[in-house]
Amino acid sequence: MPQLIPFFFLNQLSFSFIILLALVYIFSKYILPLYTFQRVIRMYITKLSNKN
Amino acid sequence: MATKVAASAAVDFSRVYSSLGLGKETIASLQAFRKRHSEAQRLHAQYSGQPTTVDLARYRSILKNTAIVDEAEKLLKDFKPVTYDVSAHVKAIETFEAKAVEKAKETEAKIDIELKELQATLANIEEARPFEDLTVEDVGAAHPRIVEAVETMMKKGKWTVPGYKEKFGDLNMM
Amino acid sequence: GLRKWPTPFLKPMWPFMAAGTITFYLVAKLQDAAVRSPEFAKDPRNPYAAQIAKEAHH
Amino acid sequence: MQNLNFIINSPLEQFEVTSLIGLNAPIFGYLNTSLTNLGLYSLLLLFLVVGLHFMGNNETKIIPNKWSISLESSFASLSSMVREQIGVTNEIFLPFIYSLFFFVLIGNLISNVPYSFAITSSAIVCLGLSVTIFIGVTLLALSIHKIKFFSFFIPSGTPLALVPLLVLIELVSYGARAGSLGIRLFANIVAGHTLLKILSTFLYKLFSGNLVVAVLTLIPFGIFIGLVGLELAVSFIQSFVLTLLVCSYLRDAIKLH
Repeated sequence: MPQLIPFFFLNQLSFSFIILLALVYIFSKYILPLYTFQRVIRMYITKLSNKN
Repeated sequence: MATKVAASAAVDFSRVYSSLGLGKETIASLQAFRKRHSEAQRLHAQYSGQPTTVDLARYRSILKNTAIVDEAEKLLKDFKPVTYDVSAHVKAIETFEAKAVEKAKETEAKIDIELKELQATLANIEEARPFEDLTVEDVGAAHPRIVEAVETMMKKGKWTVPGYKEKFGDLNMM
Repeated sequence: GLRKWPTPFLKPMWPFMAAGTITFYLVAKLQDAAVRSPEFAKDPRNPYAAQIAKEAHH
Repeated sequence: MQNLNFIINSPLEQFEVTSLIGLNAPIFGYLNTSLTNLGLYSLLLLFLVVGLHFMGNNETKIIPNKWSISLESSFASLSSMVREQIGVTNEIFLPFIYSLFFFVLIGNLISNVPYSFAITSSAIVCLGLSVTIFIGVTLLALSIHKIKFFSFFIPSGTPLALVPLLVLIELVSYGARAGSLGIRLFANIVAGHTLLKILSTFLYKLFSGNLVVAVLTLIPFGIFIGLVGLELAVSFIQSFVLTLLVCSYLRDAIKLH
């Protein structure tokens, strides 16, 4: 069972944790807010067009 | 003053009415002014055409009471057409004219600025992309209030936009 | 990239980061023990061979 | 038929973690850093996921194109899952859930490419992730509810006599979460990949036999392709199930009952 060879346990764990944390950071700060921002703007534009 | 007279003759009123896009009441007042002007001119022409000499000798022959004729003659002699003190009017007109010219310059400057703005909007319209290419950043730059609203939403950890589901439907796969 | 939004990062993530360090510590101890276990100590692919050899001398 | 002679010892060889660029220096206490193939694939995963999202936003235009619609639908699905599972007030975990979903999903999809490495097939990553999430959720619950958190193990309305027994059972089932989350993912991926490896080796033998046998093996090859399809489905299902369970664990932590 090659998964049980202990040599790179720490290495595997640190890589996957760092990548996951980086992913969460990039998503929460850069990418996901754009979707809510887009939704708010769409609501704003429809409200704008209903007004006049 | 001569140039003014020549200029006023050259004013083509029909063009003034139509092209300058004046307001209705300005056109009405212009027309009234022109009517008064032509009326005055006509009267002036009519009266200046009339003889102003009085044939006193004939009267003396007809009337017995020559004293009346003498009196009329005296009256005639010291009759002076009342000379209106036109200078006040003229001064008023002058100041009005100065003010008008100055206002005209002002409006001219304003029109220049408007012209530049129009040019800018024209350029904007030309380089503006159709609605399909409107990006989120453009609207964000145009309305920083929206950006602040979304930032507070993010800080508070609120990700749902109220009313979005009803209006735009839900792209939910599950 | 695009502009940065002030979404909180630590606020939701602190429990998982703390837990991460705990598991990290546990796995580190596990690995050190396992690497020195007789079964893997002599393994040619063992990157810690030098370390183990030095410790063996003391 | 010249037989390819590189030796494939066991179907599990595909899961071996080897160091591609290693640096083992005796400086400050035996520095052992190395870029392993798992590290390389996780960097590839980070690049793919972030690249997918940067390329797929249709230059942040308001009107979406095909790519941004699909990403918007994934955002809508995950945000509605978070809203339903964890509740509307604390949607603060959406980025974590979203990135966990994509981490596991794209990791599994990469592993379906032949001769690539499966990140989620390494026991320590899956179990580590699962134990971390378990401890994280418990820490969160303790931080919110302090002592009252332990009322979670006593289902409401149990007679006093039964309480110790039930608490024990609840504790065991709560503790099992730590392992089950990871082992489920790990077992599915490893089993699937091992099965495909064994079948493909067998089919290769059949195909390289004489012509008649080769043509006949097209039928089992069809089944094999079906299995590859199944493996793709497994990748999706596993990442979805993991995300859903993490959401429900978070709900238990925040809402207790």
